[in-house]
Amino acid sequence: MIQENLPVLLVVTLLFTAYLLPIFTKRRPRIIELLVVTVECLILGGTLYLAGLIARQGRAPIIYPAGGWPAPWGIELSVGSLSILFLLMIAGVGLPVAIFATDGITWQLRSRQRVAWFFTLYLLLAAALAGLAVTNDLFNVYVFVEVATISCCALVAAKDDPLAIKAAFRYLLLATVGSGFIFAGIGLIYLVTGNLDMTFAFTELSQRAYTYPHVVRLAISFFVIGFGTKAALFPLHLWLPDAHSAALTPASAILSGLAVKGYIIALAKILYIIVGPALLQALSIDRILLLMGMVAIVAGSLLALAQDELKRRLAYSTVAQVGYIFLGLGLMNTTGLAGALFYAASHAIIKACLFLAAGAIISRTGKERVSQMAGVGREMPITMGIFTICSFALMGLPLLSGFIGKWNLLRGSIQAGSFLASLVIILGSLLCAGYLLPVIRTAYFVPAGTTTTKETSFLQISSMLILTVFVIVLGIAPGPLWNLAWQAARDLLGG
Amino acid sequence: MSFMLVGILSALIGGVIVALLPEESQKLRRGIVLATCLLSALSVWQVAATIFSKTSPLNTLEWGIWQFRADPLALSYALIAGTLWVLTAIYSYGYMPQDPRQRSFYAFFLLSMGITLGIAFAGNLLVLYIFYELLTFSTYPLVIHRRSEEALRAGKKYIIYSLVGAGALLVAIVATGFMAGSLSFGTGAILDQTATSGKTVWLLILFVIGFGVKAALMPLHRWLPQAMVAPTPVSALLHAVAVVNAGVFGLLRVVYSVFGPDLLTKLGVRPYLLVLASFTVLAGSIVALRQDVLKKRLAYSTISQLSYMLVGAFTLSSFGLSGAIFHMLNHSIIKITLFFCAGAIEHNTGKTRVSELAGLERTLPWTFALFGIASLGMVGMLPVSAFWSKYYLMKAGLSSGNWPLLLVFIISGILNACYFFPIVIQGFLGTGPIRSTEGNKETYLMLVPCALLVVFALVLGVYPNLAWSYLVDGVVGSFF
Amino acid sequence: MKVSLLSRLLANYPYVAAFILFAIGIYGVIASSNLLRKLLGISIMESAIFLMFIASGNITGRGVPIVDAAKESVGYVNPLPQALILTGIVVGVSTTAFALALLVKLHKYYGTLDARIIYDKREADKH
Amino acid sequence: MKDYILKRVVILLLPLMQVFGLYVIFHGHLSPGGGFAGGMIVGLGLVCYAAVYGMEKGTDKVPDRAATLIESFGTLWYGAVGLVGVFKGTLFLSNKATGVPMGQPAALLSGGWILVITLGVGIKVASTIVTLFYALTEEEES
Repeated sequence: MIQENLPVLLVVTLLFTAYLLPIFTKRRPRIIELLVVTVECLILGGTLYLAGLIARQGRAPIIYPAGGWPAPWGIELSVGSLSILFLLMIAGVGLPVAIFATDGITWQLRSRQRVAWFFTLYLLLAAALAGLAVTNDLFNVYVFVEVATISCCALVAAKDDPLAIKAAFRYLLLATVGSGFIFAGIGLIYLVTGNLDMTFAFTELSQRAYTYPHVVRLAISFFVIGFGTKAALFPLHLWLPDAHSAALTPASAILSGLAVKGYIIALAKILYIIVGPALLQALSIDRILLLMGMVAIVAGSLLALAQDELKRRLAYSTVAQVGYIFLGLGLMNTTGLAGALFYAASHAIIKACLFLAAGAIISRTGKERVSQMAGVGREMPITMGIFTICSFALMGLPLLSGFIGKWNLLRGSIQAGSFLASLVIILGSLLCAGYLLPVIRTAYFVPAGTTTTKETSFLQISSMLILTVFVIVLGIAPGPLWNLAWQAARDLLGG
Repeated sequence: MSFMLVGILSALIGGVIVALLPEESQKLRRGIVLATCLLSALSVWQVAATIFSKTSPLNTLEWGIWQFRADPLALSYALIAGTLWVLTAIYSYGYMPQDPRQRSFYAFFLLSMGITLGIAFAGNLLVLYIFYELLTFSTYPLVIHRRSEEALRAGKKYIIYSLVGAGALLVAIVATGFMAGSLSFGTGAILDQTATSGKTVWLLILFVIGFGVKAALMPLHRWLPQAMVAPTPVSALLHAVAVVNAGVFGLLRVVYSVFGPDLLTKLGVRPYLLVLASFTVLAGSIVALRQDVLKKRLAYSTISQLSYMLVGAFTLSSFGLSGAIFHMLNHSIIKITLFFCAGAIEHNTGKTRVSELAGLERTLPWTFALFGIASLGMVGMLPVSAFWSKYYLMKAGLSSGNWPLLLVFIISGILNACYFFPIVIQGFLGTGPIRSTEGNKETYLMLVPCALLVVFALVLGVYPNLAWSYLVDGVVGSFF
Repeated sequence: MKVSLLSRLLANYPYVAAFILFAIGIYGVIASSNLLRKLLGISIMESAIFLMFIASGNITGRGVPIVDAAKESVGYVNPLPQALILTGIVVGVSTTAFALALLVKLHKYYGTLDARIIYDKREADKH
Repeated sequence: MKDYILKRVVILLLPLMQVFGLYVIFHGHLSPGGGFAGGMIVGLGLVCYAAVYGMEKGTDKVPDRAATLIESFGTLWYGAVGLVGVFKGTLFLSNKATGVPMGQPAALLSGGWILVITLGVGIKVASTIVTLFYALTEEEES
């Protein structure tokens, strides 16, 4: 009973709990927090079970017709390797961040009622992202994208100060324009194919695309602009630094780590499942993605270098790292695409952990700027150690998860014959070292006066440690997750 | 469990243990450091014993991508590094006792040892890269150990150069994997011997940039003189032995295990490589002449001497390779002695400049005597061992038809004499303003390692076969 | 050619209208510094897309998609776009409502809805 | 607000609006309209009342917290109906397969779970409109 319905139950459980929380507004926040953590654990367990199920079925995707109506009449869910990969990201990052949030969020939000709302939004976001992972229906994608967008903006606005509200509004404005583009793109695809189910749209589109090449091109560019805005692809990233640096720490972590990836996964689904690799290459969309990715890597890293505020620096770093994923989407070979997917997963973990560590440092020591970091290595040894490991991972040092992604992106770019792309990947790593190493250097090696230990609480440390363990384990034994990413890339490329 | 892993892991674990000990427990820390160094070094000797006793010519270990390989080339580097690390540990006990940050120093000291052995025993390019990259980060805290503005600036430069090199290396390795389908070192070269396209040349350029940074190949050398702000044991070990030799070792691997002499000959790149290395030999010596700070003079001398080995390697002949390997050994022994002496002078008198050394022989007689003998060696005079390696390098130049190389070595030798002898002459005969009456201030802890090394260099000079018949012949035998 | 282009535009008038509306909306978002007007621009943009989507379901000469024996012969227009647009409108409403709530907050903090003045005030706060 | 005409008109229109809203909700499976449209009408009726008679009277009739709880309840209702399919051993949101009586076509009680689900949507939308209105006006006043 549960097993057959697991794909939909994952989403429904999250949604259900999200709407259950407002009932507890008058109770102690501890109940809400316990509920959220339990649900996140359930989701993790369910995803792992589903992963096992698919592996046993020879990795064929599970098709789930909602309400018993098969596609193209009904809405269809399809859980393949890509969905599992993204669901694992949601659960694997969502759980530690939720644990982190349970500690101190009441104090930061200043009221019990708002704690319930905060976690409602948190779970809504998770539900929307999970929905994006499993759905096989274009219109469903739109709905989930919208739910995710509104929850993201509201999470930013949850920290009720002028900066956050301004950032949230700016985010909402640009994201809504982005949604407009996505919706228009879906409309155009529907006009051409008469289908909203991705699989059916693909069959129709592959026949009709050459009759309406301009419409298809328009639709694809609408999708790239729309999802690019939401995923902060370089010239469209303007909202991100404000929003991600102004939000509460757990919100920043989840936004930078997961939300951005959700849109990219959705774009990947649309581009690869509906449009298909052959058509992408025929319309040279892949070149454009590659180019935009490279520009994003360089520009995002350079902008990050110029920031002195720690959280802004991390936010701009996300812009650069998103570039890597887009670059991978444009390589059009299995290694590169799998590398990009693995990179997305590892970046989700790393960036979430970096934001958590940065937030802990800022809230404990009050030091918001990189130039003020002197002595933090002594004040908060564990947090700073975690920050260091994750920074190294983001730079792509071997034995940490970031390296596996970069390594395979490099392999993919060389396989695709793009020497420039491989140079940009390396340049991005170097620039990443350029903006993260000074933080570590200042924290550890620049002499500071007398320092006292201000280490953060046990719960926060343990949540960050979970993420750090993921980073290290994935770096040393990437096997299972890499196989999943490889299979997902194979599915997308139709190999 | 292989002794290779014992050597690597014991140093790494020792480093972690030292990092966890509190700053105050100095005696315990010293004990652990010496014990782990010895254990690691002995494991390396054990591996060497099995390989050179011909019972098993090759020792490999494999676990997924983690391939390790002890062939003669690997051992030549591992033996040098492992043995000298023990001596440096002893030396540092005399040099460091007043230092306020010994915990961090010794922790990274041991970690670097394990990582260096990892580079030596790496069985494929990926493992080599991993340890090569880790070496940068484990030695960085040692370079900036003094935490002064100058040290931090030097450290920044070191990191930037190393990371750029590592980036180039990573691209090169990925491209190699794509072109050859394998990254493992074997008996032959990795790359297809017929792949003589422009891409292969680009690949070589990337490799040379990648390892050339650590081998201080000009114009990638600028970090090395600046990194001399580090405490002397660090300078001695890392910037005369481990780090720079890692670059040379990497290039040897590239030339003989990745490309292979045949492919390089076919590509026609040998003249360019030789010109690059010869230029560094001469330019390094010339710049060294102008340095007044003793350690910087030694640093430029190192840059020059490292390229001796590269010249040898790039001649692609068996004489060249044997000269390069033997020079790696001799240079390490002699240069570390010179650094130890410079450190002793600085530690005991506070003098860092050549112009201030006049008459110091009276305070530090043994130190200067040892420095003098080592200088002779560096210039290439009998009975110090470096004579033989230079002899073979010249022979390689002649036999491969590159007679200008002979000229390069001779000029460089004269330049070596020009910048080393004045130091010794100053020390013994100079009548500087200071005539210390305090008598001998030398400590055994710093003197004994130097003396041991000098004795070893002399023994090798008289009986070069001691190392030659095992080490050098082994390496040459495995590639030609 | 000119005539045929015009006639093609006329034949597809809902789409032309949709594109004009879309452009007006984008213009509103970009040109005005008043945040409320930007929001209105976005709403107009959304309406443009709704119009385009709904128009795509229309088939000239067919009836309302309610099962009715009398209309069996002429057939029905495509009801799916209408159903989808209903969802789209819901989403639009929620976005607008949320944006309005944020605007109220912004007005509370800054006393204005002009983006430029808000920016100036923020810069002034920083220094 | 002291506008007498407005108050009279609203009090006259309010019952009509509510009944019409309910009508639209209950006939969602038979004719144009449904949960969203009907819920909107019901909700706007309440908003009209609160707008004309003042927030205090409005919150007397429908307190803020009640509206919030009803809003959650509407969504949970929808989810619960969807889960009936799961518990009956069929798929999520299954209708006929759960064994619900389907009724005569074109009768009010037909279409299985559709009517029930529409009701949930109506409740949710109506209460959302009310909470939105409260949220916006509350912020303005404080």
